[in-house]
Amino acid sequence: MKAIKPQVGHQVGRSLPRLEAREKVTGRAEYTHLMQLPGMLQAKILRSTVAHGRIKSIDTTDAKKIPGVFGVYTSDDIQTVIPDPYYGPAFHDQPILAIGKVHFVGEPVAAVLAADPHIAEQATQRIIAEYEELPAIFDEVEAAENKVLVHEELKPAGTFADLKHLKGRKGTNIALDFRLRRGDVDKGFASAAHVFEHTFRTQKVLHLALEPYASIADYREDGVTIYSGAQSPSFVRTEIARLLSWPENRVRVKVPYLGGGYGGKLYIKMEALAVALSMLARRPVKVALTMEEQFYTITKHPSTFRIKSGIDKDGKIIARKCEVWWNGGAYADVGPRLTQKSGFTASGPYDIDNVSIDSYALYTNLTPAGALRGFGIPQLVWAYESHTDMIARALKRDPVDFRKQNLLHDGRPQATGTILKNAAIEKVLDRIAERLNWKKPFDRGQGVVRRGRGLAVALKAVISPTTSVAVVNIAADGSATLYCSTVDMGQGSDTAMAQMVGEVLDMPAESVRVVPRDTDVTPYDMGTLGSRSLFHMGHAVRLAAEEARDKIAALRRELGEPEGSNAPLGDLFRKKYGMQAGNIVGTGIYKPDYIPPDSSGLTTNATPFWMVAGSGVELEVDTETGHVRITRLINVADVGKPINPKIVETQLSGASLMQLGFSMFEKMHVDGGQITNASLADYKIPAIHDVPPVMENMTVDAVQDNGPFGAKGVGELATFGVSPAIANAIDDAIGVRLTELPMTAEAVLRGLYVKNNRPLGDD
Amino acid sequence: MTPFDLVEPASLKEAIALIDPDDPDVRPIAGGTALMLMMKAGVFRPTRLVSLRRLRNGLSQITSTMDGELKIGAMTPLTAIEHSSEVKRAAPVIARTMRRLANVRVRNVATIGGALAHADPHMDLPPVLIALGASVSIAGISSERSMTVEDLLTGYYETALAKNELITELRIPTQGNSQAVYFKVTAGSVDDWPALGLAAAIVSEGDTVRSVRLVVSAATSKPMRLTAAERALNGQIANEVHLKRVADIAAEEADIIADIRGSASYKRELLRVFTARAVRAAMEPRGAPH
Amino acid sequence: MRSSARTINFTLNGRSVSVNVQPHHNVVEMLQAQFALFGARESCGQGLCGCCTVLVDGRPLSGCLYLAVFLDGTEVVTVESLAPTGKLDPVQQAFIECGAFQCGYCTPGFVLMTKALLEQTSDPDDEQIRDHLSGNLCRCGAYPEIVNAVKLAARKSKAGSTG
Amino acid sequence: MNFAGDITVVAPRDAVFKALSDAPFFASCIEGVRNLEAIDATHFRAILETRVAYLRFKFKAEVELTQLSPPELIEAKVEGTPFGIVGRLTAITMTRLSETGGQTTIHYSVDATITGKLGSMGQPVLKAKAKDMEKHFTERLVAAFAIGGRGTAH
Repeated sequence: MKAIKPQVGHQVGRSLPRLEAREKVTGRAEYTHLMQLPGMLQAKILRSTVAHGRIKSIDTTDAKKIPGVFGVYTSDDIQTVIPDPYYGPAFHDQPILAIGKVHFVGEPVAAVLAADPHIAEQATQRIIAEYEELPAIFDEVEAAENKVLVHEELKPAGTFADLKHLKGRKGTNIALDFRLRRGDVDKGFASAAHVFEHTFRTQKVLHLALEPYASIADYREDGVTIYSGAQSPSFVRTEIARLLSWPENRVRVKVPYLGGGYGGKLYIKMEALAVALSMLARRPVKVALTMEEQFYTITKHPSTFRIKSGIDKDGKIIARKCEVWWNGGAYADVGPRLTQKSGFTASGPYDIDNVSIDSYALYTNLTPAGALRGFGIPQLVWAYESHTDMIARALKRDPVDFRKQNLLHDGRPQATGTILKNAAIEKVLDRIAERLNWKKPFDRGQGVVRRGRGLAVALKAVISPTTSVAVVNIAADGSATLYCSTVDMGQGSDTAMAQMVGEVLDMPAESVRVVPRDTDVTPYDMGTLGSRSLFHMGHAVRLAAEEARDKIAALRRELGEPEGSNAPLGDLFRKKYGMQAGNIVGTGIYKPDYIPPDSSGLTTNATPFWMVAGSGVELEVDTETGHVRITRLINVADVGKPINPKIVETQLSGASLMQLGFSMFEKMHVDGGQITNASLADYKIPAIHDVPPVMENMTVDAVQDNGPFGAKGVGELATFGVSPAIANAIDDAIGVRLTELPMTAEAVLRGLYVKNNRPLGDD
Repeated sequence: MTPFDLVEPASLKEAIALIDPDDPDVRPIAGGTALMLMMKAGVFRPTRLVSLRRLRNGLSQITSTMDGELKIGAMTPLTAIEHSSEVKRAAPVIARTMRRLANVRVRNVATIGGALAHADPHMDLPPVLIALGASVSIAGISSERSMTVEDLLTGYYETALAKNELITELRIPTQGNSQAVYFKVTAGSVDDWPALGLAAAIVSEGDTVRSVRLVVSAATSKPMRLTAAERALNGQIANEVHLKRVADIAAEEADIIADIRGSASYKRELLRVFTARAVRAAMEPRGAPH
Repeated sequence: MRSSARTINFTLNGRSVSVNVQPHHNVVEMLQAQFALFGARESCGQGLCGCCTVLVDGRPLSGCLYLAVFLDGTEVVTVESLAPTGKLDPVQQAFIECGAFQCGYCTPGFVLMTKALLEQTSDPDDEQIRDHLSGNLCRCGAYPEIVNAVKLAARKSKAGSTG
Repeated sequence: MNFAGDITVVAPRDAVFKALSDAPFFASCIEGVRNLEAIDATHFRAILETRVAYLRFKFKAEVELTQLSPPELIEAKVEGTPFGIVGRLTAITMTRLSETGGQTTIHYSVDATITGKLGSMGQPVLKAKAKDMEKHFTERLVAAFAIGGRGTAH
């Protein structure tokens, strides 16, 4: 055999278009919401009309009489097939359909099945549910007072290795409180030259994926197949198996492409209901929500953050106290984990000797809250980077210089005690300042329109400990197939993973087949979340590909190929098996080290890698109307070495635009527990006219030493700094400080009027 | 949506006859965008819809008369109005307003008659049409009548139309030296429903206002003339001092409703600011951008 | 309930078709149920997001807000028709080259809207592009890349038609 | 949704209190209330039907007088269920009376919540409608006392 293989070149670092691009532009990419199975029934859900109440009765008689209705089901029916139908990643607290009580407006109470969704929908309107209303609680700070209890008893799930200590508590709304004590914060304040305290709030906002939640279950005696728009297929499998008391191998979860996820489609959402209904109906059942119903499924956490800092006479931050209340809504979902993990970095990217952090996950009678692109970090950065700027301004310090004086650097311990490594915080800050021409004078304007600029930087610890498994299979013709359960929901993971396989096996990434997620086929992965996939699954994929590569090398040796031979793989297989036959399979498993925090919240290994990013903003404020026009948005991130620079850039751009919506106008309005703007007519997300005319998205020159090919995660990064950068720029322009999101034109104008001593009326 | 019957009459007479004035579950449907939303939300469950589609041919012309009056058939899609050279010539403010009205797909389907009959106070065209002094022709079972757009719109979704009356034509009088502007003021996303709509049509000589129409929408339960402000402005020199007074009067007289897009006090401030801006813009020398 | 199904005839992606529809079914439901065409999909259900865009007589409209019976006698184009022989349309090609989508759910709508824009205006400027696409939503936020893609598509279409 | 306001009528406080705590009279001042039915002295049932253009909203309502403190305070709780659509209307109304110089001022406040589809999408129009109903209520109330003869109504 002679070496004829052409040079392929590096696959990592290529700006390759997405592998599935063609499917998407032709409208042929598969999404659960659009899938049909033969004999499939459609489910429509009756939802609670009270925020907190006892269910007195549910009368399904009339609904059942409607021609075309297959069945009407309540929790009584569900419990005939799943006796203990409570699910959830951190607490097993969420019933498939409400049992005994309802805990928020919009909670599923009953379900109707029909072949025709119009008929199912019509039938839900004929179910009569009666409730005895109980007092409800909506605000997270009030919830912490425990005057109204959302749940009589709290039931931890024990899913996460790092949350094993969670205990059920009676008599409180606190699902988890994370506590961190470093140094002596009181002493710090006592010796400080200046002490500043501010409180910041964030609002309830929605993922609003354009493909609403959808799951299909096809139950058979020997097992159940679930098709779902899910970000964590392996978790769905485990959780459904637990609910059914089945071995995992009887539960198959298939996940096509996702029409957006952003954290909403994590863990378990509609899957359990679809499975239960399919078991009851003995037919395939689809639960596909409408846009409105997404408002009753999962949201981002509203939060209140009280932050206090002590500064010494030289401008050094010597103490910081953080108290954060997370409004988790009626069911815990992943709120406790978010509370803990984000708690690690609540004091920001600063080198502070004395830190105290208290972070509380609270139940309220609202739509449950979970992960949303940043896992709590955007809420924290909103507070600490606004606070940092306020301090700098109060001390008449340049905001960049003040930050630089206090920044954490590699080699120094972060609040948890973990030593910072490969965290290019200063590079990111410097780059933003450079792009903003920070040192140069800035024209703030004179007339009605004033101009301002601002920036913010942030740090995040990635969620740990988590596991990823991958398999690379080389067919007898030498082509490679990758099996992994990372879900491509638009972030381009299939493409990036294929690039890594191509890099190791020296083949074009486009030639690598990435198998759609299917738990019968693709191995375990903790979930596609928290920017973890590129690092964790990336390592697993790399290891799998390397194992395959090593086996190929061994085969070459076995076949007596000369050292350095580059004979085509197909030739090797033919030589070995006498025909085109056989496989080479490489597997990779990756789980980074992690040391859980002690009772003071301290650990020497909080995270396998640090995530660093920031934003810079220039804007104009109409001082007569409060309208803010962002004229320039700069996002800079440390992603290590980008695997696919083009996709990295679009991820940064997209994440920042999403956060722009959360910053400027997105808000779920709640009245008496009812979301009053549960549609795209009244809940606006950024559209094309909201895009700043100038956007710059860039990475700094960096390497993640322990990352696959020097890379680390990207997906959430550009959400971090956007909100405080805007608030800081508004302050820069007009001297008005906003402490609550969203920063609507009205909020800005109200701030101006307060400043001018003629506050606007309340009507 | 629940099932319903659909009839497609071929003549106006037939259509009107098919609409039972005593049955609220029978409605005419033109482009249907607004009605579809009501049906999908489940707040309207018709038994029968009377489609006006087959009336298109006779009712979708845009013409102008010798004296400059513009006539637009009720079934004319908004897109046709947007791109009509007649409209651009006679009332350029309409074409400008269209650019940010709903979206291209809605404008392709929604008809001018249907839009007016829908009477959502957030819509952009009604305040503009009122400022232009437009009126509509209305056909009933045995008679026709005419009414100003101002009188047509009586409340949130409410019109002066009887159940079995249909708008057949929109008429916009010649604008002469009048210059009109419309400000769609959104409070969040640029492409939201407005928190405030403000239309102004002004005939001016230098700094002096000869005649003016000011119309507020979106912040009120229906588009309304700001008559006190108009009176204060008519015949006056619109200098900054006087404009401020007029703006205060406008803010005082409008009955403003708070909603998720803004408090009443904020919208009142917007009205104050945009009254002045609209007057200034409508008095700019011809050809100035708006 | 006096719902009466009826037969409508129209041209779908260049072929004459005849189909039985219920008056309360919208265009998206009809295309999915009767023709297994899923490129137009309902998302917001209110004509605001553009995921359900179809071209009727050359003009884009929201399939989720348009009664299927109204298609009688029209010419309907869905995204599936743009690459009839497998060769991508210049618009589709431009979207890929510019990275103008992430999750892809809104993409067929943007592609068809772009197609309609370029039919009308062969060389749109940024403002025309933004105005035309202001009623299409992309939650992944690929708008800057979409604007680039429209411009590239315009160049590609021109090159295609002149050369 | 919150509404509050004052209505002044030319009548002594006792008479106004008596009138307002009389359910049939009170109901007659609200547009669209019919089939009022007394379950007992403090509980009532009624149908509330209101229209916005071609849209009809019909509720089955139950009213409970939760506090009657003559001649000053009336507190009532209303729970309504719409027909044909999933939802719920809850309202707490508080009415306080004060008298000055032969005139009685009625200070009212209503804290209403609408849930379900009407609550998620119909708030703007229902709010506008409620404002209309508020005006109408005021007019009727003032009129009832202006003609001075309502004492004979029952």
